[in-house]
Amino acid sequence: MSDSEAFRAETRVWLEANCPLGARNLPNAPENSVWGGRNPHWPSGDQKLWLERMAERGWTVPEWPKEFGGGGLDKHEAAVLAQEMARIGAHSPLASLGIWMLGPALLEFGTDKQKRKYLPDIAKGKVRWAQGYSEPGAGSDLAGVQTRGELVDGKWVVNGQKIWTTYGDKCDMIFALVRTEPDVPKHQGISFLLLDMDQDGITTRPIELINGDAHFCETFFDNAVTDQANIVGERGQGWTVAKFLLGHERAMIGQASGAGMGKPLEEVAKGTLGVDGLRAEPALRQEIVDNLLGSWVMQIAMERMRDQARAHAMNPHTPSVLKLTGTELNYARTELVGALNGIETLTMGDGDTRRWLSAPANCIAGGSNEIQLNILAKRALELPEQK
Amino acid sequence: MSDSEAFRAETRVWLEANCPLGARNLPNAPENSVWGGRNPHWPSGDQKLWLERMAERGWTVPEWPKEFGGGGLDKHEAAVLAQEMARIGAHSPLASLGIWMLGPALLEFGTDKQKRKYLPDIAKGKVRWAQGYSEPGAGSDLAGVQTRGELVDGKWVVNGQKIWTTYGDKCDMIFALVRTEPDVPKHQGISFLLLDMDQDGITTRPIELINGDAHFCETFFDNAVTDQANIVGERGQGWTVAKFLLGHERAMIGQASGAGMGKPLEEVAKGTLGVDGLRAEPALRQEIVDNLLGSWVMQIAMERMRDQARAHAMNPHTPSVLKLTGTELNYARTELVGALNGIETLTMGDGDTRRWLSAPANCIAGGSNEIQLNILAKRALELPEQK
Amino acid sequence: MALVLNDDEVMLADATRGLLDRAAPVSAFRALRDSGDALRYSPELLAALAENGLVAPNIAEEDGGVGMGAAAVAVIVEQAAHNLAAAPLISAAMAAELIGWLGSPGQREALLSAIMTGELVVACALEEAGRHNPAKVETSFDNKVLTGRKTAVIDGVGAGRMLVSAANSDRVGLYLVDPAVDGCIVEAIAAVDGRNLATVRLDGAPAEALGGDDADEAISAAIDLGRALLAAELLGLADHAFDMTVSYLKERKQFDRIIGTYQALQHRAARLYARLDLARSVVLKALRALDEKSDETSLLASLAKCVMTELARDVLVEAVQMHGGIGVTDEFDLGLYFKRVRVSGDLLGDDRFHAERLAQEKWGL
Amino acid sequence: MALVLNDDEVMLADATRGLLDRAAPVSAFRALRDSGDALRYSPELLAALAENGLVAPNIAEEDGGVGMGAAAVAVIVEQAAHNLAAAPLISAAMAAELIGWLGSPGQREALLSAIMTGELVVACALEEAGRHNPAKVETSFDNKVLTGRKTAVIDGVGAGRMLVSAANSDRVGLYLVDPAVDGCIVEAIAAVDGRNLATVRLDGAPAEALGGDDADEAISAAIDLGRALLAAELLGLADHAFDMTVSYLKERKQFDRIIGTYQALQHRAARLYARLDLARSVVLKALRALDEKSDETSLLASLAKCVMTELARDVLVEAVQMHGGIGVTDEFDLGLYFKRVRVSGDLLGDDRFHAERLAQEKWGL
Repeated sequence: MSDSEAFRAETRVWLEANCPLGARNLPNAPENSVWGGRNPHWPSGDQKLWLERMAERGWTVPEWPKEFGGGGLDKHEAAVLAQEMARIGAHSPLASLGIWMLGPALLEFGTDKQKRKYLPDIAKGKVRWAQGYSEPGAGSDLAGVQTRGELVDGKWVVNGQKIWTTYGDKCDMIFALVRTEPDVPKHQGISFLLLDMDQDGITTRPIELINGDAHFCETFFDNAVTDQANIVGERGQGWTVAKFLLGHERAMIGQASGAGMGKPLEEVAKGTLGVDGLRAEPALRQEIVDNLLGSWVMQIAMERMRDQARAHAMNPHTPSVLKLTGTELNYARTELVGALNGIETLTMGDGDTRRWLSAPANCIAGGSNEIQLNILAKRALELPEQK
Repeated sequence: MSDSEAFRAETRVWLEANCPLGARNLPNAPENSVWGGRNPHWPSGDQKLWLERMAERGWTVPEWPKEFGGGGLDKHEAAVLAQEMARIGAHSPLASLGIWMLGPALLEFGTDKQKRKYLPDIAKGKVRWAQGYSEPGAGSDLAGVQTRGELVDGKWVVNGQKIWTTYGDKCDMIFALVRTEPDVPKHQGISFLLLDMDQDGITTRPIELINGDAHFCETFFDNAVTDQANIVGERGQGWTVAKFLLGHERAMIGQASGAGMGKPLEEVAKGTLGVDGLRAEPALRQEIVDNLLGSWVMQIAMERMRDQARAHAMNPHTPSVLKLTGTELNYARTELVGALNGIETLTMGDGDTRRWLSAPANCIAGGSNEIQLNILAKRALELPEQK
Repeated sequence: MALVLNDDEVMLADATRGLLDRAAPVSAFRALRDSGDALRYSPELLAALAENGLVAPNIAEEDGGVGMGAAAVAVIVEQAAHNLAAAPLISAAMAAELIGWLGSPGQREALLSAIMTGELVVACALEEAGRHNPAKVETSFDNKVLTGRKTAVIDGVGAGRMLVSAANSDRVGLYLVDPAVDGCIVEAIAAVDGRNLATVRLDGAPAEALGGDDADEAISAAIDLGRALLAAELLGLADHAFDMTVSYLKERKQFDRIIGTYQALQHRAARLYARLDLARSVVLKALRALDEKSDETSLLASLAKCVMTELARDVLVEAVQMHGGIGVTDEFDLGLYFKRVRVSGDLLGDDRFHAERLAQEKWGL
Repeated sequence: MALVLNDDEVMLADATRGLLDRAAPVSAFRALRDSGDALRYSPELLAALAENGLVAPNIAEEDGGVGMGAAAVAVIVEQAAHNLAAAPLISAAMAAELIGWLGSPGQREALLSAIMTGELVVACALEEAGRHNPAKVETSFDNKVLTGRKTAVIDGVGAGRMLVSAANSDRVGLYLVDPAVDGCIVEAIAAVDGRNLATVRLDGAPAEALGGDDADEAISAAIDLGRALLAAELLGLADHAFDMTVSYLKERKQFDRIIGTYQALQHRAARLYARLDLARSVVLKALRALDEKSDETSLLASLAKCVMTELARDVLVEAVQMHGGIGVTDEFDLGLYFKRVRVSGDLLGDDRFHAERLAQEKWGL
């Protein structure tokens, strides 16, 4: 038995024994996500147990080093773990911007002290992180950060406002882009700071979206403070960290959109109009087929991206391609699901309808699709900019 | 009986008596066009007779004044004439850039002497005119005219080169944009000159296109001369005349593309795959349906444009809309016809295939579709330009 | 008639717009939506519109109406769409069409002037499938009672009367029912766009016939009218959202530039302008055909609904995208149009439904 | 295997490209086209390719071949597409597949090495409809002769042998015919793209069977291979035209600006880049599936052909449009690619054909 086969066998046994039934085969829906944090909400006792057991093994972040709370697995082992989890329908133990965004940034740019301080709590789901990038009115011009940070007596004092802070009202800490050097060109004067949200200087206000959600917040900084040491990367080098993370975010949104939520489109079609009913509506059927074709292509492209990553031969522009394509396909899919479900489900109480109303935001967030096209034109095609 | 009814009755009788059978119900194909000129080619004796009889009545240009060889009809009578011609399938007696392009310009901007000199020969098909606008390398930047004209001893002496001169090698005269004032801003230094092509100073070279046609020429001016009087509009005001004509050309290309050539698409579909065969190919069928929908919309929009013109309530941007939409629909239609006809007809000898290969040029000529979009953005939407 | 608005129509549009801007700004719709009011339209607004002759002006003069045509109704509906004015205009016009066509003198007298004055809302219950399918009529009329289930009934909640299509032996008739009777249960569909929409369960509800037992032609005509009016509504919605977007493009700065200077956005906006210009002809053509009773009326109504459903959807998707983050927030008005366009688009058949109808009936494919 | 070219494949691509750039620049194809040569490919080029082991490298080692897979053939075909290299590569690979699968030891020995050395061109006559329809097999094999008509036969003109699918009772078999015999008339289709394409009339042409009387599976496999190879060809063509266009955008000035600075063109180019990036995965996935004999091979080959046909068409339309007038002149090379993409796209099923196949067979719709 090879090492890999041994690892698979062992993992299978452990998962079977440790993944509670209540953490298996759950729909991929917001209400089933475990976000952890200082005041955690547990969808079920089984899911709490599942997080604790996985965190114990470091398997919430299988590829992070063990010393920082990770599983210390290599890429191949991590893939095996993912396959084995999928096999028994194990739910993701922990949803976390700490895992998806801050963690990779700390691993790349953080000091050893920062890693020890923050990564284990992320891995265990003990601290829930928010992202403070966008500002009101700035939109796509992320680097036009106006929130100011001044160093006063060994502490950063921060004033300003962020927007689109995901679950800002439920998070414990925030990583934020802050302008610390006002007198240099805009990309060079930004620092990447970490702040505790449990202080008077930080308040949040939820923004209601057209889909009825209020997951996003405005976050106000009014003389908020954090220790001088809570800066990731050098002073004024925050844009480098931000760009690194934007790449991650882009690929994430693209893949999540590409993979889709809810029932597969062909199943929705069969369950509503049925095959014969759909054939009586060829125009609708064709749009469905085109969407399925697009999704299959996305799925294959994601497979290739993983293969390329393994071969250290990534096309650096593929994340933009997936973000652009995945979000547009996702919007079209949600719209088609609505057309199939019929008018009685076009209510705010319907999950498919809410997914449809959420979909446009994905084409805007994480660098709007126009920004992705600009990036592809400039970096992949090297087309000149107008002077 | 109203005047209009009387005119219709009278016209019907005259057409029945005078339109030879050989000038009726001809396919709308290049080989059936009568272009006239000093060395005319007659597709048939009947078509020659038909032109002579129509020209005699001024009905090659029904709305031009009688004194310039026109029919002196009002818009309403002209519409009745067109309807009655369509009723018996009468072919257009004369195809002519003189009628479509130069004539309207002379009627608007020409001197009385110019009108008397040139319009009657256009109306009778005695002189065939070419258009000298584009220059090699200038592309969409029509106003970047490099061809120079100098006034020497009461004559314009012209040097330079034009391109895309339709049937340049078969024309008798040319109307051309020429830079006569080199030292002023580019739109202000252009004059609109008329030159006889039967002189040593003008030579032409056909350009072969991907559809196998060589209707377009390069036209070389090497000390070509024309009388000082052969300028339309003021010296340096040629761009005003050109813009007026571009509007005409745009609407013409759009309508011609929208109306299409060859058999209606639904007939091609029925004649090739048949209704059942087409239903077995829903993706192809859907593209055909979409194209038919677009064509029907175009047809209604053209009807409205005529109604608006009658009510003096034209949307000045509609020609750009029709040009853009008509040429794209036409390309898609020709492509679909090819898909229906099957691979054995994908030869240069096939009319449908040649139409497909001609279609991309329509999206480029007469102001490329990008130029139309720029025009709509700037003039219809008044979006700002980057400083 | 020519495909140009005539002077009367232009005046009607201006008058309607003037009234609505005073009496029904978008903020009024938003307040009504947030109030959770079950009726979802404003009786005061309905009364004000009626007072100005703007409710069901298609009622014939011999029935005491204004005797204007479909085009006039559409002018009003289009203006109302700009403001998301909450009033039962389309249902009134459709009901007037059905009653005018099929009603006995007594029925016409009892119903039409009450519709016109806004005292009575009559809803048309013609649909049975969640996804539009006019061929489906399984509700039956037997022994003078109706049994079945209707859906997507516009302005069904709180309606004073309902016109219900139902099968009587092998024919389809139209039946007038009072929703207050036993055996008629009206339930609201909480449509995302805040429109009054209902399902109706008929469980032996007593009803009287309008006309004989073959109402197919009148029902088709009313559906044609409804489709053309919804197309006009979609045109108003799309125009409004497009104008908002073009204004935004002229104001909003990103990277120190007015975003309207970005050529990619310019071309996308220009393409929408082109499609709106073309679509306007199509909507007017359908309305003229309705008023002239042309042979192609029904196909043209389908064309108008087809073109406008697709176009309005595309306009709103582009509008939201070009607005960026603000476009997906509830406090910004654009989202209201986004949702309304969706429901108006799906009512009486979306673009896909009509494209296929035309494929078969216009082109024989 | 991973969806990344391995080192061998990269080397094969480089070697092929090197050979073709020397031996078969686009100008060579143009000269051949203008010469009116009936064969439409160059025997010298075929010989040169064969000498380098680049013709039908999918012939198995036990048959004396190189024993490489579909992916290797596709690497060569894709490179050939860049140069419009005039050589019968796809027909050779398809014939090799059929003969390797069905042929007796004697047939394999007689045919395969001759194909590999370029001495013998064997065309596959599997189509009977002008628009691809693999289900149509009306040609019959009866009393040892073939009767029927085949079309869209790639490299049929001048072929030394032909493999013809034909019905024998209610089964489909594959038959080897010598086009020189009486009763076999090969006529050129003067395809716009200058490709060797033919119709074949069979009027009692004597033929011998390859394998038994049920060749369905082998024919399907050969068609899958052909589709994947045509997808690779289309990828090469589209890449080439796209690169030409991006270069042109960087050079060409209009209104005193490099046109590549216009954002509308930038975004259109970027969208094509994105689609090409995605499509590349799909083509490779189909080839890997062929080589791994995956259950989804046939559907993946359809997906690749579907995606590449539509994309290559769109790339070429955009390429011509962005080039402006020069793009529609015959002397500029772009038109050659425009025409080639059309014919490659239609052979063995265009995007519409394959989309419907997948709708039914992949998703059960």
